Amino acid sequence: MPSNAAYDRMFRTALLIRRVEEKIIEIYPADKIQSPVHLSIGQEAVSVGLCEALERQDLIFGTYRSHALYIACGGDLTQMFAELMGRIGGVSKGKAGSMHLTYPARGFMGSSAVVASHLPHAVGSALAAKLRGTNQVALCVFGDGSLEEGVAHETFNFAALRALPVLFVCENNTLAVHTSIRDRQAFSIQKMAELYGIPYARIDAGYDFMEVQRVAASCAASIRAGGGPQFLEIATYRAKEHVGTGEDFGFGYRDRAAYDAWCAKDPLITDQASVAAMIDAIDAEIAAAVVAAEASPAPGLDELLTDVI
Amino acid sequence: MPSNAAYDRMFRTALLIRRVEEKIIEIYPADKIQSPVHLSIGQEAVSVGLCEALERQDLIFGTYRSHALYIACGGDLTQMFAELMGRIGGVSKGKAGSMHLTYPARGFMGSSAVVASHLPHAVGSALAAKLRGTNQVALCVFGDGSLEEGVAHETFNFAALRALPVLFVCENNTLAVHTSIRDRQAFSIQKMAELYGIPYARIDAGYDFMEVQRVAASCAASIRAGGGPQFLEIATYRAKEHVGTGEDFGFGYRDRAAYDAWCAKDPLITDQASVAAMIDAIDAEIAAAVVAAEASPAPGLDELLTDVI
Amino acid sequence: MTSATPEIVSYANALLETMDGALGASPNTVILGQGADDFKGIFGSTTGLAVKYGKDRVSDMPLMEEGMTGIAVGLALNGVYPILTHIRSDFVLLSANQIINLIAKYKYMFGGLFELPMLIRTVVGRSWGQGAQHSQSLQSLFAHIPGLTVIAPSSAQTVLDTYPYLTSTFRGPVISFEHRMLYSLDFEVDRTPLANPLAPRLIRSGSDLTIVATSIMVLEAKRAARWLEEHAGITCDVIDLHCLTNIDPTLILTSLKKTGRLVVADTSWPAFGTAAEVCRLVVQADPTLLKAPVRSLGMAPAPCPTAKALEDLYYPNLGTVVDAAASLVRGRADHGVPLPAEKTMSDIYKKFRGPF
Amino acid sequence: MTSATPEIVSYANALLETMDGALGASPNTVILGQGADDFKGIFGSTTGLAVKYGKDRVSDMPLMEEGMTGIAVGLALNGVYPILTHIRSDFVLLSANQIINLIAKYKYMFGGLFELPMLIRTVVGRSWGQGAQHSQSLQSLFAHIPGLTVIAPSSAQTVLDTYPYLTSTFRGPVISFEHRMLYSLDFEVDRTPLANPLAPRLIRSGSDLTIVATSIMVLEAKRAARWLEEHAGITCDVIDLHCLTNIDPTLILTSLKKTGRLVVADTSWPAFGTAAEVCRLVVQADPTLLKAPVRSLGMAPAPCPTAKALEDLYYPNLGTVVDAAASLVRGRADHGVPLPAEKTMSDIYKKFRGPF
Ligand SMILES: Cc1ncc(C[n+]2csc(CCOP(=O)(O)OP(=O)(O)O)c2C)c(N)n1
Ligand SMILES: Cc1ncc(C[n+]2csc(CCOP(=O)(O)OP(=O)(O)O)c2C)c(N)n1
Ligand SMILES: [Mg+2]
Ligand SMILES: [Mg+2]
Repeated sequence: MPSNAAYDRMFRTALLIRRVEEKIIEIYPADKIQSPVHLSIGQEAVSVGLCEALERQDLIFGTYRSHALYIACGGDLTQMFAELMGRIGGVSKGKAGSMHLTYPARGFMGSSAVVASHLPHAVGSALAAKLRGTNQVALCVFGDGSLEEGVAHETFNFAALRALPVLFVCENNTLAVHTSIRDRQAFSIQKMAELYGIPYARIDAGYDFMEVQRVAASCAASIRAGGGPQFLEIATYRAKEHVGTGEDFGFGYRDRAAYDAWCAKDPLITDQASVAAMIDAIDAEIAAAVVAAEASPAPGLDELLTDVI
Repeated sequence: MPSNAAYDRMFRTALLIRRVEEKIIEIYPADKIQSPVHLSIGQEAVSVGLCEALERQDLIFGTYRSHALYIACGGDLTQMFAELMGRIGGVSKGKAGSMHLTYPARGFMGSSAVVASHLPHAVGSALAAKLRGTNQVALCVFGDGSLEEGVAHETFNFAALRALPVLFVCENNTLAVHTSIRDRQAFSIQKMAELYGIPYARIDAGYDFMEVQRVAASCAASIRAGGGPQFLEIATYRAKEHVGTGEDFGFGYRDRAAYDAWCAKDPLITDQASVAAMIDAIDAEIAAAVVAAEASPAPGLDELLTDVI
Repeated sequence: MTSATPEIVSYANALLETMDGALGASPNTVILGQGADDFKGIFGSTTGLAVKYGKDRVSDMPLMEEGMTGIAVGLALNGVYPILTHIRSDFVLLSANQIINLIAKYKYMFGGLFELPMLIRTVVGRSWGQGAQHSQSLQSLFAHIPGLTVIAPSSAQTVLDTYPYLTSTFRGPVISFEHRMLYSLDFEVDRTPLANPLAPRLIRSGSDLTIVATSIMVLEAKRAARWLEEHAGITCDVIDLHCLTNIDPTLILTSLKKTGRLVVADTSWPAFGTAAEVCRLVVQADPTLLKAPVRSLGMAPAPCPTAKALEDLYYPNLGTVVDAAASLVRGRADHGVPLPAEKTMSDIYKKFRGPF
Repeated sequence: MTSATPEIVSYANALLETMDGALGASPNTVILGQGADDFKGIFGSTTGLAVKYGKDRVSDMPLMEEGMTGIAVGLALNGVYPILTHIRSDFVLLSANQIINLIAKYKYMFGGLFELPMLIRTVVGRSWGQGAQHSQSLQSLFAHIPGLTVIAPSSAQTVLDTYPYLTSTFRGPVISFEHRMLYSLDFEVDRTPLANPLAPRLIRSGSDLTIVATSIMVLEAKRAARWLEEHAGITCDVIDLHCLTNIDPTLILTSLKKTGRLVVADTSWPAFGTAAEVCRLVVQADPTLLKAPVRSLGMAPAPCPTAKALEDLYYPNLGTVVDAAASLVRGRADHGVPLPAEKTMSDIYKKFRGPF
């Protein structure tokens, strides 16, 4: 049962993610981060609840929009900022950048900027888990757009056929770049999961990390008990433009009202008491990470051709 | 309403297909046809009923297993044998062979040996039909194996989203090469069609060309009336090995009993009166086509580099 | 002609103009691509066209690269000319099967019964930390395959020369690699039609060295040639290869007869790439034309790193071209020709946008 | 060594032996592929292994090339060594995205945090009317991409040399192009381990001409060299390139110093292919080594026609190699060297299966 301690812990992580991204927004104009950023603001609770539901041996796969997942799984902040800034102290020596965050020490095994391409990776790691009897669950987090790609169909079919230990999580923010899900999908996500006989659950309150944790934990327990794959659709909201640090309500493809409605329910906005209790320590931690990251040098010519083969 | 004349006409076409393929079996050992052949024996009624339900402006797309479709749509026999034998008189000058039959004069727009790769072709031609207002239906015939490929998902989704005039027909012989559909698909074909909201019908009596014609005609009518795509699953039986001219009941992956049961229902076997009435003329027609095909020369060096760009 | 100020058009506007022209010229031409109809309009190359021609003809798409490309086949078979867009050429790999197994083969495989006129536009990312999966320049993969026509337009001029010809006259499938960094640059253009828009172009003449270049490397080659002439009196022939398939080597061979020295500057990896193919064409014709080792400039033999510091080392630039050229002409690495100070092309083009 | 009769192994059996060996050596090695467990056993290369090791480890797959390849990534990341099989290399294009955008980049892109040891086996079809979609030899596409290791084993010997090394020791992803026509041929094999199984091999020595070959063209090159020596006293160095990525050109350059003449014989199209890359490596090192124009032999620049008559013209064979070699060495097309009567390789290998 999640306790108050659990609430506080998850709240803190969610706030940490938000403040990290707000720091990114702050420093971006100074060109300290010279690469595209896909912000998770509005979607933090999903990653937080999911990672809280995992065990240490579990494996995680994400997309180009994985700042939240990185932090939620326990990724080091200095290594993250260094990575975003293209420094040698980055988790991947600066070669990965924002779109390819990863943190193998906590099971985060990669994030891909090719939509849906990581779905079979999660399933393959689950197949390995089953073959080797490791008791691992593979967590695969993807956007609603992933479901249109053919590989999603291939992957779900295979995971179901072999009853593999994988938790599929669709972060449904109803958008792929600027296109609404209505104009992209003739199918319902629930029915798609059910097509393969994959048990499906939906969370409408995607801002509620406690709820995400609770449902995800029960999915993970069922998977670990040998029940095969599970599918979790989580409604969420992308606050910023698809890529970059700005807002984009003025371009006619979506509505500010929906954003305001979402904010009205977001604990990171409504629970100002918790914010007040935590924000200073968090901001200090972030500031220290930025300083440490900036102290790390850029990778040099000696790194250009290492790790190719 | 199908009349006796319709029965006779379709029976004749089905028998023609069977006898053509039996002729192929007969001449294959002499190496007159130097390329892989994927025989339709057992599956003839599907193509016959489908083509009977089409109108002249309609377009057809098939697989490497399309001898039946070629003949059913009205393809010229001499050009077919010449094509199989690699002669210049072949419908595609011998460059296509058995796996890539086509007959644009009757709307047969191509057949591909890459499983499922023709599904989007049919849908694209249907999109063109809709854009240009041509009143065409696109017929797309594929095996059960096609449904596993990612592109099937992409294609069905798009056809449904845009309500395109396409008739998807799955020839379900329950096999992909030697693998049973049970070991390949965690989903039901009906549910897959329904996932996209594509109206679905199933024909169990895939040997019954009258039934195939009747159901396909009603699908085509609904499509032509602007109702969007339709999906037809037709149970059928592949009598011969996956590729080649032999039988393969001795290899443990399938059962002769099912074959015998199928034969007991196949009009081409049960209706011996019709067979007797038609076979001689058909065989004469085939023999003449083989002779004419053999009289056609092989393509020469002048053909090697034509039609590349 | 003589006194008129030359017309200036940006790469993005040249694209937009030709897209507009193609849609305007035939009701049976369509554009399909993720975001083709949105306010960003494929980096400005389709902006406003969905409003002008309707969303049926300038059509947003779900995420379905393989399916979308197969749909283009069906469109072409049934009388519609499709233009596909991919905002990164990397994504075109998801449709490699349709392009290589189907599109490249449809005409030949069926003995000439069908043609598949179509244009697949793909944008090559570079700079600003695009990283390994958003930066590839995959022209060589497709140029290897008979049946395809592959182009890499280096300027607004070549876009205006070539796209109207492709969409109105040419009957085969074409893949175009448009370089993202070119989009915002301005070019002088001349509207005189060309006899063969797919031929290579000699865009600068000299006598010491031949530089064969593609895409944005054509700009770098031109700038390098100017630098070399100004700082060392070295003069170069610069050839814009433009179309990578069925290359007529005459222009290159004629140039080499004069210069005897060759640098190939392409946007991708040299191995099994444009540099390799140009070398093959030369030595199959006459290896004795080469008086010195050939230099090939392209991306370093690694995936593209995201860090700016590594990205700057990863790509060839003005300095690399000048250095390679000077050491070839002078016959030694310590050639004494001063090198330009600029470290990275992207920084330059952010400040200087032309006209070129 | 001296008196023992040499051991003879067929290509298919060499594959079967190495597959068996890999599964036997580690419980964490698996084979995945359509039909990998059936009675045809990928043309005999996996026959019986599903019974021996279980269907979990020798696993049939649905039709899902992209998905299957992505699954291999996940397996490799979680401690399992995957061997994928494709009965035709053409189908591997459906997984081009996984191979090029993910597998080739995973190690570098993440700064060395991950490795993806795996072997992707693909079979190149040829002859018996495979046609345009079942006959491609796509090694050049993948050899262009940094991060991949691409091999084309020409014999049972090279399979036995290389596969055990790959599956037990090598830590990167490898794509192997196995030629279908080699499967039924017998080869003399020597079990002495090699220092570097990925290096090119000099397999015959001569002084007039260098033939660099891949896959089954190595056999044709050897047969041509024998013919040339017997019928014209022309002697050739024959180099089996074997691995197409990170080619060490030393062997080729050393040979060219002696011969000055180069023929490249590859199983695919020359443009942007192996021939092009070998030419690049040579002229980047020293173009003056080439005393005559290079000849590249490969498939005709068209999709593969199905008709036997055209197929025989489409592929290079013994006669083509002999003719190209003789005209190079004699310096003229009417070289006077008698050409072998055989018109097609497939007919020969149906009758003569070795040992080679
Ligand atoms: C295969 C592929 N096609 C297109 C793109 C361009 N693209 C990047 S993100 C994106 C939208 C994805 O939407 P979704 O999966 O819902 O994720 P979200 O961005 O909403 O988190 C697209 C189309 C891509 N990266 N990969
Ligand atoms: C993309 C692709 N993968 C694999 C193959 C090899 N292959 C040829 S036919 C076939 C089985 C297809 O089964 P199905 O679609 O049911 O058609 P059927 O042969 O039963 O008519 C396979 C796997 C192929 N041709 N294309
Ligand atoms: Mg989304
Ligand atoms: Mg089947």
